[in-house]
Amino acid sequence: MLLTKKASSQAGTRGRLSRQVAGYLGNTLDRRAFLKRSGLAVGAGAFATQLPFAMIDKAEAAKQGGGETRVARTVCTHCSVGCSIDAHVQNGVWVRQEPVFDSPLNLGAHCAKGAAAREHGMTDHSARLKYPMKLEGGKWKKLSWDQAMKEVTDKMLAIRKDSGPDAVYWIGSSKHSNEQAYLMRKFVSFWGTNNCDHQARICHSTTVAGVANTWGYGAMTNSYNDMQNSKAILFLGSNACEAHPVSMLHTLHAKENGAKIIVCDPRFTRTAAKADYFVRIRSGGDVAFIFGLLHHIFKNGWEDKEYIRQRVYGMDKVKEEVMAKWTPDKVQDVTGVPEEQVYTVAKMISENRPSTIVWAMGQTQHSNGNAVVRASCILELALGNVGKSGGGTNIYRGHDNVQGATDVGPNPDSLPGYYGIVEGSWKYWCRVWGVDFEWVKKQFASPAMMTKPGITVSRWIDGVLEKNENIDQDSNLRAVVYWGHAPNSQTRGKEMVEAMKKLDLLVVIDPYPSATAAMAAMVRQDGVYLLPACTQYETSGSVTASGRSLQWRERAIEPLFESKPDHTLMLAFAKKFGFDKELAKNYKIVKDKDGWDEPEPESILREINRGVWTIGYTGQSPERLKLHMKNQHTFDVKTLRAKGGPCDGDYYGLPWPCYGTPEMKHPGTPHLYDTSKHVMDGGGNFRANFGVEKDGVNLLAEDGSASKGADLQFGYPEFDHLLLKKLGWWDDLTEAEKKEAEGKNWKTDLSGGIIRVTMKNHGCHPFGNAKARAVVWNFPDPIPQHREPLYSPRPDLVDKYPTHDDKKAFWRLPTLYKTIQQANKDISKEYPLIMTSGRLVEYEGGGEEQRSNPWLAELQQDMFVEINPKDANDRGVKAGDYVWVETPTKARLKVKAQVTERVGAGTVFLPFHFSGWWMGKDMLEYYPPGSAPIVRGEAVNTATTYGYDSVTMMQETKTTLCKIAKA
Amino acid sequence: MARMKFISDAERCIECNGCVTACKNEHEIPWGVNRRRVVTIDDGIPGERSISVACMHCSDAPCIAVCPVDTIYKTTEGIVLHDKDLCIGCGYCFYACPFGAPQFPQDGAFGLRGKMDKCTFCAGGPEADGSEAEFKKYGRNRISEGKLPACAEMCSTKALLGGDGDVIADIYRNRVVFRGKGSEVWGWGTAYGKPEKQQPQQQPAAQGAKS
Amino acid sequence: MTAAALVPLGLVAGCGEKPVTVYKAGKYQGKADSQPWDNERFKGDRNAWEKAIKDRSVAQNEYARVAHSK
Amino acid sequence: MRTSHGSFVWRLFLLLALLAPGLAAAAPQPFVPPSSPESAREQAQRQQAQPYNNAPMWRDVRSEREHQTQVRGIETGVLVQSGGETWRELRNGPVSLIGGLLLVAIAAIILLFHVMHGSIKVTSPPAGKMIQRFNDWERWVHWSVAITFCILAISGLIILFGKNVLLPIIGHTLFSWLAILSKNLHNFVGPLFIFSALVMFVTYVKDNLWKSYDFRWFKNMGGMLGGEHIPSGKFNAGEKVWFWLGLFVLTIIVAVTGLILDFPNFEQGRAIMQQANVVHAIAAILYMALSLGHIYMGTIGVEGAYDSMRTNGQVDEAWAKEHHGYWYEDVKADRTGQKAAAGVAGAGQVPQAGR
Repeated sequence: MLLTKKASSQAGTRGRLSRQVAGYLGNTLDRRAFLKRSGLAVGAGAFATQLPFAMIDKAEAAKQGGGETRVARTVCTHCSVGCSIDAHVQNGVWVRQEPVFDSPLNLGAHCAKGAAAREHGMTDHSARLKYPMKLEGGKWKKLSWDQAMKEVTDKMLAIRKDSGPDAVYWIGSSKHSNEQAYLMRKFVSFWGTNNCDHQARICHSTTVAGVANTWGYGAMTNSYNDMQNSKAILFLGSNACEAHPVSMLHTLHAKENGAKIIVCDPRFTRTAAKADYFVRIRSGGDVAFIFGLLHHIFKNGWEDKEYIRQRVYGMDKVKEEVMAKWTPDKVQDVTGVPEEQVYTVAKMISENRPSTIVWAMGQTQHSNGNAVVRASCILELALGNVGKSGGGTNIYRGHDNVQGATDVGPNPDSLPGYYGIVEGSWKYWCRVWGVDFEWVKKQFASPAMMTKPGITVSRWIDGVLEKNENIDQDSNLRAVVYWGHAPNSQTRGKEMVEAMKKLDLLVVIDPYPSATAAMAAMVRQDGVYLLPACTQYETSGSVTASGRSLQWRERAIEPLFESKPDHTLMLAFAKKFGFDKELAKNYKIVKDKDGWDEPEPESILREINRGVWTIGYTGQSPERLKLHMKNQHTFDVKTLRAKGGPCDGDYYGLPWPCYGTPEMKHPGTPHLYDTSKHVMDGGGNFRANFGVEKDGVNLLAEDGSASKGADLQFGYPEFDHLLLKKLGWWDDLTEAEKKEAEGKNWKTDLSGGIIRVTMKNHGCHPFGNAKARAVVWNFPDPIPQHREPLYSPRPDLVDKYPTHDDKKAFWRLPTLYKTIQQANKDISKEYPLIMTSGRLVEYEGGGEEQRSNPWLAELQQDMFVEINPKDANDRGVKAGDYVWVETPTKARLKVKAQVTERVGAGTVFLPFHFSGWWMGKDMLEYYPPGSAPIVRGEAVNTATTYGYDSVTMMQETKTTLCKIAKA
Repeated sequence: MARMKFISDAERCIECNGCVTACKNEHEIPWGVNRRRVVTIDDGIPGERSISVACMHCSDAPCIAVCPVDTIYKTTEGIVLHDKDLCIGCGYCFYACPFGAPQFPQDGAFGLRGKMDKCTFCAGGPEADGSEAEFKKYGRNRISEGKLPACAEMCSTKALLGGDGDVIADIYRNRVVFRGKGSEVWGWGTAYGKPEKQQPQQQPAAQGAKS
Repeated sequence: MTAAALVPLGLVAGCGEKPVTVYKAGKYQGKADSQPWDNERFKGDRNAWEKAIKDRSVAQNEYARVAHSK
Repeated sequence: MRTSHGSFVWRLFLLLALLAPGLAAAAPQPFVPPSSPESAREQAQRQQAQPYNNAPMWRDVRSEREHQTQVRGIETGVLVQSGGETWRELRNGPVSLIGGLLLVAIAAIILLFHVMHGSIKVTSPPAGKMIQRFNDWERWVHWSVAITFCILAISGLIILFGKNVLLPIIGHTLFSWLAILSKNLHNFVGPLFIFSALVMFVTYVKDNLWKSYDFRWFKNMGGMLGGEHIPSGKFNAGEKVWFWLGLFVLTIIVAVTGLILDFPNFEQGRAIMQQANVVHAIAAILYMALSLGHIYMGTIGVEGAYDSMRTNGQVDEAWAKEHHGYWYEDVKADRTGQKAAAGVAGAGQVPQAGR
């Protein structure tokens, strides 16, 4: 009995005794041993070496040091929702991650990726690139930064000397902050080429082009939060549950409050599982399906006739086409969707207005992607949903800053802010940059090359492989710089390794460059350089979410290992190339701990503020953005507007367009083209960007249609000095403004005076007030056309709906359409299954970063193919079997079969985040030591086929063909 | 008096596995051990629904009843915790738990499973709160910081609610009123087909069809 | 004899199920586990701790930040 | 020798009959897995007709079917495995209650019996001549089984009853120490026991084959009813029951179930472990109950019995004649292949304590 008393009263001795006992038995594990043993218990030796056991020690060492905890508010880097994260940092180590309930975008919520963000700050067993490396004699060798920079820049300058600046191809990144993306475009311009691009090309370039040409701006019209105001939400080509999980917080909230959710997809996605109505559609039949909806809408008179009269151009022509061509039987033939289902969807979105359409890469990645997205726009215009809260086209973008990088970043056909690359645009930007236009012109191979759109990232391999006489520049590409981009996200992987083999120089700048590195090492012995960049958690800057809200990321931790922020590296390169003074003329320079010069992100943003009038990146000063981050709790979740507090009246993140100077205090625009609000309250109307009339038809808005409170309650063109003078508003400008604005329009007036007077004094929209275009006459298909994919499973439909004719010099390259389609017309006999691809919730993009994160990698350990039980049984494939997926390129992927009704018979689905296997072989030996991700698998794009959009060169990944056999 | 509970809303859960990685992150759980998991019923076909499951901190916890060394206990907040120093690794809690919550770090030949590990509702264990020893054995103690489990706080669609049973039942009940369905609370009652003992207020008022 | 009869009785009492252990007054059997409010942050103020927990519970409710009428 | 052996056997059957319903209840509930697509379609249809009725889904949740999950491991796809509750109720209820009562009661009865009757004495005077009953090998085998059995029994009892019996007395720390020791001993000694028992079976089976006179022995329950001694072979019928029911049947049961529990690394699910555990516990308790009788009879219950397993395995001829008449004749006639030991000097009829 004594023992009981002792045990219960003397806690301290108990613990000691138990430890002795435990030691004696050898069965009690302390945590470290526990971690170790449990890791080994997994059995897979490959995983064991990757486990983050020792990371804990590092974090703990810091904890024991007991330093002050600093909380940095940063933004998740894994998708475009823009979830805030509070990083708790102690002694420079990111020790904890806390949810930010205050954020109106995510209210503390995270998906698997966001909840695992802290792993980025863990150093031991990290698969990051830790120091510069080069491939020498087939082996990876460590280099010093000095040596690496010298070798890389010397080689580049030599190539430039021999073959001109266009021989180097710069692939930027949609994971760069706005400042880095912007600086990248500037940097490439000073190098002297338009040969630069980034992820947006292969995710939403068709959207940006299609949507901008319909009504003005190439972006999501509303916001994730605005889903809460929708009465019906049509997901067509988006699997938000996996690609944008936190957006579903708002969507499911809307559903709870009566919104109808409709999902149309070749797969019964997880989003479909949450839908009220699901329609299975044949991949690639989107235009036909949307026009099928329109057929019922027009037939039943459900269209918003007054809205169309006032605000839409060309709907009559579309209606004619739809009624004649897209009768229910034809829709069913092309899409496989019976009339009754199409009718039901049409009725649901018509009766529950405002309704919205959501899309992502399901619509864009087709050879007629620009037509698909425009058909979606037309659908929303017909229903009168655009420019309304709860309506609009909600285009879910992929990477965390793909919207911002598109807006101000390295596009081959445009300078920051969609200013284009005509001479006037160059001159304008030289003025902003404070450099001599003539000097920039001299940097280019010729003035002609300065105004010629560059090669796109989807086609750089052809820039290398194509015969020189066929390409529209002097030299083939000889060097490629992968600056934050994965290789496995571009199609035709088999040809990519050929291109890599042929290059003189391949430079990869990335925290996780290993997929590119391994692919290159597989076919090369030398000439590959890897430079470690840090992640966005290790630097600061602004990032634009898909809903156009800008958020400021605080630096959570110092750059790990020897990595450097991308903008620091750009300046370092510029130094070697001799244009650092020009590049950093307007920036404050900060020395980092190693003595490198870092252009301060705030000052880069101020330069963006000073130049990007077109899309309203001018009001978002670093101070205003930081104020928003500090006062997130003052913003309403449904409207995104601050109630009281220091940001009173602002919309969260000053969603662009946030016009005028920061001092003008424009609140940002939560919903584009919304006439129910005053322009100074974020209201607007469609943009006058395509002239005032077309073939005698008025393109400006009809009388009575204008933003609330505008002095001009009718259509008007965009504002310039002449219009101001004509209207008698010129004298509203200050003297200083007059001086600057003379001879300028609202986009080029660096004083912002024209915008101020137009908006603040007269409530008018500086970009004019016009109609949206249902007919985009400058596109190959003015009215969107269904065109069969290049690799179609339906030879009969190829005859009825053929693709475009081949193009000779399109983004500097010959591009094939009909030739490919005709040559492969009957290929479906051999390759009968439609192959489509998409996202998994645990991974993002090329996936190297997430597959290196043990917390995420554990959840998706095998590359797989989803196959319908019928197709599986026909081939004798059982769940979990390895199968060979072979496409017409003869590339073969060895993947695990996931037999599921999720895909319909005749369609297979593969996720696109994997890499590290090459046609059945693990590429582990080609990875730089210690930087192979935990999970490796076949990259679907090793096998994807040829096919590019006829406007933007978007690759066709969503519809191709394959066959499957048991491995 | 707070009685800590989890509620997983199958109408909202989208199987994003955020709760799984939030748990890994907060407690630095090694590969192969998962205190929480998301299970999807009817995967890929109409009716698909997902549920996040971990230790449900049952009122009448079977694991406590069967533990041969009385290592599992219940705090005054209704959180089921255990003492790893006492645990003999017999696996009885694993047999008894309907949710598969207890985890063992070893493969178990000759019954050598190691010390049981499970969801602590982010409340640590019998060591000084927030201490190094507590973190190593049980993970972080958020409860003592006035915070709730990381999984629930970070749930992408707020499908997983964690906290004072009364408060989260209110949140849940409110939702059910708005959407008019999905009142079936996932938990002990679901496991045994009978309402949970001692927790009548756990069930929201708006009862739908409950099987 | 009496002892012989009592020992089995005592042993029989060990059969069956005992009620669940709820730790009392911050102690679980021999092992100290302080109450969650007995620390630096809450300084033993149970009400403050309960309020903190309640605030975090409510933070999980997005309805609290969205105005609705129904 | 007269009563005790027989009465134990009888009790054992009774107990088995008593526990049978419990065993049946431990078996898995029959369950019809819903064929997924159909049930889903049914659910979809139901959603149209009765939009708020999720009943099929929640029924599915309890189905113990493997659903989909990204977390790997045994049965991670099973959302709810409700067999644990049945197992808990059985283990903490009838198994430990009846089982505990049984063991205590039997121990008490033996004690009472011994107090009232004392040891069964050999009626005829010692012959003074010893014969070999068990050779070295047989004794080795017996004792390895016996010792491992005792370790398993004691450690098993600690695991099953210790929480309620020992823990309140010795406290958590010490008891945890003991329990860890018990668990590990149990888990490592178990396979040893199985091996020893196997060897023992092979070694002893020949002499435990049923003979016709064994049934006569049963008729008056080893002399208990008729008062007349029924001669038996090397082992009497009671000992054969112990051999077949204990060493054979119960060993197989505890061995199979024990191995299932001892090696959970073959992906066996929880249901089989729960069932195995209940069967293991019941069989082990019965085994222990039987063993109490055997140990009693082999030590203080029957005078002279213990000698046969002692140092040299020899017994007095008088004892042999009285208890195992046929065997004695066989030995005398040299039909056993066993030589009668040379006469040992001295009247060693009183078992010596300690060697």
